[in-house]
Amino acid sequence: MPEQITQEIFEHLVALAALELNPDEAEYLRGELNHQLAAIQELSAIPLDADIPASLHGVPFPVEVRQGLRQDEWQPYPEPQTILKQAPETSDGYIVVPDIPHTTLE
Amino acid sequence: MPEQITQEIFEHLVALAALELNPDEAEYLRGELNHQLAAIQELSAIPLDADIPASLHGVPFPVEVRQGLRQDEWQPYPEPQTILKQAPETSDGYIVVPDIPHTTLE
Amino acid sequence: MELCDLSAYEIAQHVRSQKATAVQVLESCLERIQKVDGRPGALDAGELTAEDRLRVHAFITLTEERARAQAEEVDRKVAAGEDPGLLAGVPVSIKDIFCVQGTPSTAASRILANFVSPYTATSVARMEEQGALVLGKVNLDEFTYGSSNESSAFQPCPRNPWNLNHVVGGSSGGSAASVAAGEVALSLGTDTAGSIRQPAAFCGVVGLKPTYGRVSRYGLIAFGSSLDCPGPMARDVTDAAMMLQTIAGPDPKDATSATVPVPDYIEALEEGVQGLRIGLSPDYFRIAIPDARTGKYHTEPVPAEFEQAVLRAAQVLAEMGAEIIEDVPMPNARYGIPAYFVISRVEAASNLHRFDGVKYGYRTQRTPADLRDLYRKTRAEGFGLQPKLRILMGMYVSAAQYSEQYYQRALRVRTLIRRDFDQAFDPDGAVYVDALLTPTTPTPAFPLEAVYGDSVMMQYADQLTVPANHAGIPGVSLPGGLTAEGLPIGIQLLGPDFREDTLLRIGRAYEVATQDDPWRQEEPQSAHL
Amino acid sequence: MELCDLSAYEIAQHVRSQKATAVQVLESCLERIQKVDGRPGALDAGELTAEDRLRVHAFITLTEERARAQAEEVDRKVAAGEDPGLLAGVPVSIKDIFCVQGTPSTAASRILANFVSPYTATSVARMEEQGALVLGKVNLDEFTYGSSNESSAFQPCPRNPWNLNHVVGGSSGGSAASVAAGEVALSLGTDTAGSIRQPAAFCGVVGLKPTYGRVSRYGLIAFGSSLDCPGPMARDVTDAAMMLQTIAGPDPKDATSATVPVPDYIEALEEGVQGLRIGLSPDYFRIAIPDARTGKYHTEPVPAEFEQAVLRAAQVLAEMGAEIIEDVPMPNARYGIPAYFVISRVEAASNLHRFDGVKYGYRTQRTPADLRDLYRKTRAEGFGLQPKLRILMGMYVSAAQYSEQYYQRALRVRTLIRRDFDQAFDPDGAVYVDALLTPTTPTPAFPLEAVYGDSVMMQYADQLTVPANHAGIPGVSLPGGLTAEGLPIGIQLLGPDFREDTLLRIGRAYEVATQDDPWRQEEPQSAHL
Repeated sequence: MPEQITQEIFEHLVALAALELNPDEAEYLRGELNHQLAAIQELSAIPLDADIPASLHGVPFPVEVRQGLRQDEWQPYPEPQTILKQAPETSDGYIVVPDIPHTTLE
Repeated sequence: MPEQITQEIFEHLVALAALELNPDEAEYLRGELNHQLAAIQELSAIPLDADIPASLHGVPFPVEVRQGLRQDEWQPYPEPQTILKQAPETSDGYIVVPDIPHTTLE
Repeated sequence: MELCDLSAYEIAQHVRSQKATAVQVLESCLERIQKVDGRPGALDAGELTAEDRLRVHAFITLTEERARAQAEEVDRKVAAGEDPGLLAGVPVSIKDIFCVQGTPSTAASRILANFVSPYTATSVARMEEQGALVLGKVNLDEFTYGSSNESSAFQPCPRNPWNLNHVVGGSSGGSAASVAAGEVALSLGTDTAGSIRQPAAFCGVVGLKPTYGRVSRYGLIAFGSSLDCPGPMARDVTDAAMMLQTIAGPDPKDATSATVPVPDYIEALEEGVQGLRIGLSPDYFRIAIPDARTGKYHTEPVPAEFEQAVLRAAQVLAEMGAEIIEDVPMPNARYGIPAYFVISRVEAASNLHRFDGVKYGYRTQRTPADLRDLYRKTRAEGFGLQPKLRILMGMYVSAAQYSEQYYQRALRVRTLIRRDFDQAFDPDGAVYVDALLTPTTPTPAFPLEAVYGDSVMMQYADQLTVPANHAGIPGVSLPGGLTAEGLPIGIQLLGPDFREDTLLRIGRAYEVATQDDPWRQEEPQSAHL
Repeated sequence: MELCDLSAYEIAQHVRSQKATAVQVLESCLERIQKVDGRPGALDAGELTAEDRLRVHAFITLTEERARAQAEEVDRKVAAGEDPGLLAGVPVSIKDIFCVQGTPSTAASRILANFVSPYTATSVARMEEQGALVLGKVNLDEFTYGSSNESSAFQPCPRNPWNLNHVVGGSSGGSAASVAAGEVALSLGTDTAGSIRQPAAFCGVVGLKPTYGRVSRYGLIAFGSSLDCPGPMARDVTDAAMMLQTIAGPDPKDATSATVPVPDYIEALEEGVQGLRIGLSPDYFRIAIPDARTGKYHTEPVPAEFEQAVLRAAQVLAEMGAEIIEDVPMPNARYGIPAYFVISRVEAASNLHRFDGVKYGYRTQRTPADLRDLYRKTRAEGFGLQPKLRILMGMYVSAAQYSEQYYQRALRVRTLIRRDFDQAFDPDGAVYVDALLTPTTPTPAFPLEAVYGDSVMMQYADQLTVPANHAGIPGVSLPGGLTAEGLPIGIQLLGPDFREDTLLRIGRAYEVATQDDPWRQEEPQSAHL
């Protein structure tokens, strides 16, 4: 079974995933990814008629058992501080983050 | 590593040892015997000068630390019944066994 | 027998009839926890000690004060002649993937270790409204990603009450362990591929995965949004029914919760199985296992002890009047794991993008160069290996150039898996059954460390449970015996959408018929501590 | 701390000064046994239960009445102002390979299961004369043939008090476990290839193999008559010294017991190590392991944790004034196991011929054709696999046509092994040392079932201990730390003939210097039951 996830693809994935990995983690994870891809090769061998649709979930969800969407209404939250105080860093009710990478328009 | 203890040698050993083995036991024991013989092949490779004697035990046992042998004297045992009653079968103070294989002399 | 060993049904009766107070029940449970649970799961817990190896370690957070206030309120209501609720005085634990206001809600991950939820999950709120005492949050695989609880960032991880050297299963492992060890009568778990049923089987308790949409997911930290189901774990079927009664039904806060009416599960329990058609499928008596490196599959029968436990259950049910239908074809069941490897990872990767060190949870202590670097460092430090693996896998199989080959294809395979059930449960179909009877798992609880690290073999622990998640149908795992080594065997019932009542009724009949079986008299190892 | 956790030295002081009665000590021990020991080893014991896996199972036979009568006699003597003896009120266990009058003396074999000894071994009698309370007979490998206790015909076999899922070592495994778990203060073991020192190391206690001839073998059921040594197992060096003091010295009933005077071991204990020369040998920091099938050897270093424990001990002793001599050559140590495979099997086969179903012990219940058939059937049913294996091997390697190649050669290799020690301990030699300091074992206690069945690998557990048996010299294993997993590490001291006093003195100095080490504060897992 050839490796499907090469070092190059792997590094690209890690960047997209917003992760940083140490070498041990990277080796284990790339190994397991290839291992898992080997295990799912079976999918491509399953005979699928062209008319088999995709199921986003298993249970049919007809309109009669749906609640319908709520009205898009503003509701006050009684204690915004309990939410805000979960943030690692705040200032005057604003959440603080480091510089956002940006390009200044000429 | 060839098997040193063949089925034939093994059966001879079992008879000498006054044992009977079921097939599972026999297979395990013959396997382990060959395994152990492989592990002791090293002995034959140990360089041994001709003047190296055999040691029947490790500690020298010079006459000055020996007790000497006891006198060969008859001593009465106070409760011979406690010994005799360990025997699986007795009769009138004699230990009973099945027929002893024998050849009647002409 | 101590109060904590009574069933939820008995406890509620005792409390309501003032044979015991809710506070006494609470004290009994706290004493049991004190005796068998050992130190709670924690970050950076150091080496396992000799004592650690002899404890169950179900809990991450004990919420004794919350439970005590509730117990006093229940006792007050009883004294005042008010209705104390269906679960009056019943001690419960909550898998730490649910938010409970004012308590740490960690998902067993470093990235949420400091998160104190500002709101309560609907299912927890409903239990508390009915008088349940929430004793605390119990351990799980990190973000539910595992089948053994070993991946939790909070160590020591739970140990199986039946053999403290074996895993509890997962991901609802702390739930199963806390119920099996008599620390609580009920626990709220979640099932995405078998995460309620597999640990229930491993720990010898009842675990019910409801139909998708039967129980609100509001307040559940999401893993696979199209698969996740909250559900009850209990020591018997009646207790599971009582708990489902409490948590089932539509919730305005979860648009995917269905408005299907909730029947009276308890009333239906004793109706027996006369006339029910119960199916056995050869496709659930064998498992396909991939070779570690080539990906080639070989097929193995489930262990003889497991097959015998299921066949014995079938015989017992037949003697009670059920009709046993053999050879129900479920040819697509074996695709459950490969399809799950794709679908669940895509959903997991999507759900995990929200954890970034900005709004809540862990933030790196190193100084980041910029916001993107903050994300990377925070996620690198905050996530364990299993979330990282799922993020990477999910991104790969849903990438534009691979999506057709993997994700789209897996969703179509899901349709095949669903069709197997639709055909089996179709009253006008060739083989109509009311329920399928199967083993829950292909093995008993494995020894700790025996499988951990091999993400493929770990996933295969879910092979017999995951089809129900793809299909959305309900399933229940029941204790079905003990192996020669004394480890629990689980048997599973699968049924049509929203027919949890049928499964519970069959389960109850099986319980009644086997109540004198010698294995039912055995106690878990934790009872000997 | 309970009475049963006190040292033998403290107990004897308490009893003599009437701070506690011997009966109180006995009660404390019985309570501990009740709590941690579980069901005693028995024939045909059935499957292990969940509870069994949480118990130590050191004992085969409890002799509570014998111990109670003795305790009352000790208390009477104390009250009457008579000398109650050196071991007044000290609870002891006896490896069930010693005969004790009126008690089952089984050798952990079916073939002796019903044997009630009509006489008492000299070492046991000497301990009782000094006021010891014999609480019972403890488990071992069948006829002492093993290094794990798993081969006992009396199951459940003992489980390691430090980790109940690991072996106790062997063959004096019940002895080590009973001392480590605080069931008794002292135990009488035997050492043929390491059978005192290896389980002592595995269970974190002190185990002393005396010089061959130092302690009478009268009443010991023989294994390897040129190798067997009875000796003490204890929780500290002082206790081991007290016990050796009691049992050492010539015995008219054992012609091989030497008339060398017995020094005052206790007095010498606190003399320190100033000026002593203590050797380290590279040949004891590596082990040779044969490939399972080819017999080819490869050499491996002992685990780093073991090397570090020994080097730390050397450093501690150097700081106390000992001189550490590195690179003591012991080139023939590695031949210890192959030579032992031959010598011990020849002696074992010879010693086992007496068990025949005629005079005592088991006799087949089947009807034999004749006397020879009685022997065969009795031995086939009465012996377990390990005795059978040793009989067959012993007969093979001593057969006329192979004897030169195997047995005679092994006896000459033994001479080489002895010469290594003679040279190391020669005051006029190139490297003169008073003692060698080594690891006791090449691994910590292995998990139950991990090695059992592989008779070669099991034998290699004795690689670092067996040279002393070939040479006849004394050796002691001391607790020297815990692995990261919490399993005990043993360090070994080897010395010249009859210089147990030197070994005990070094051991005591090491104890004093390390008494505040964190690992010394750890309790075994059994303390948490």
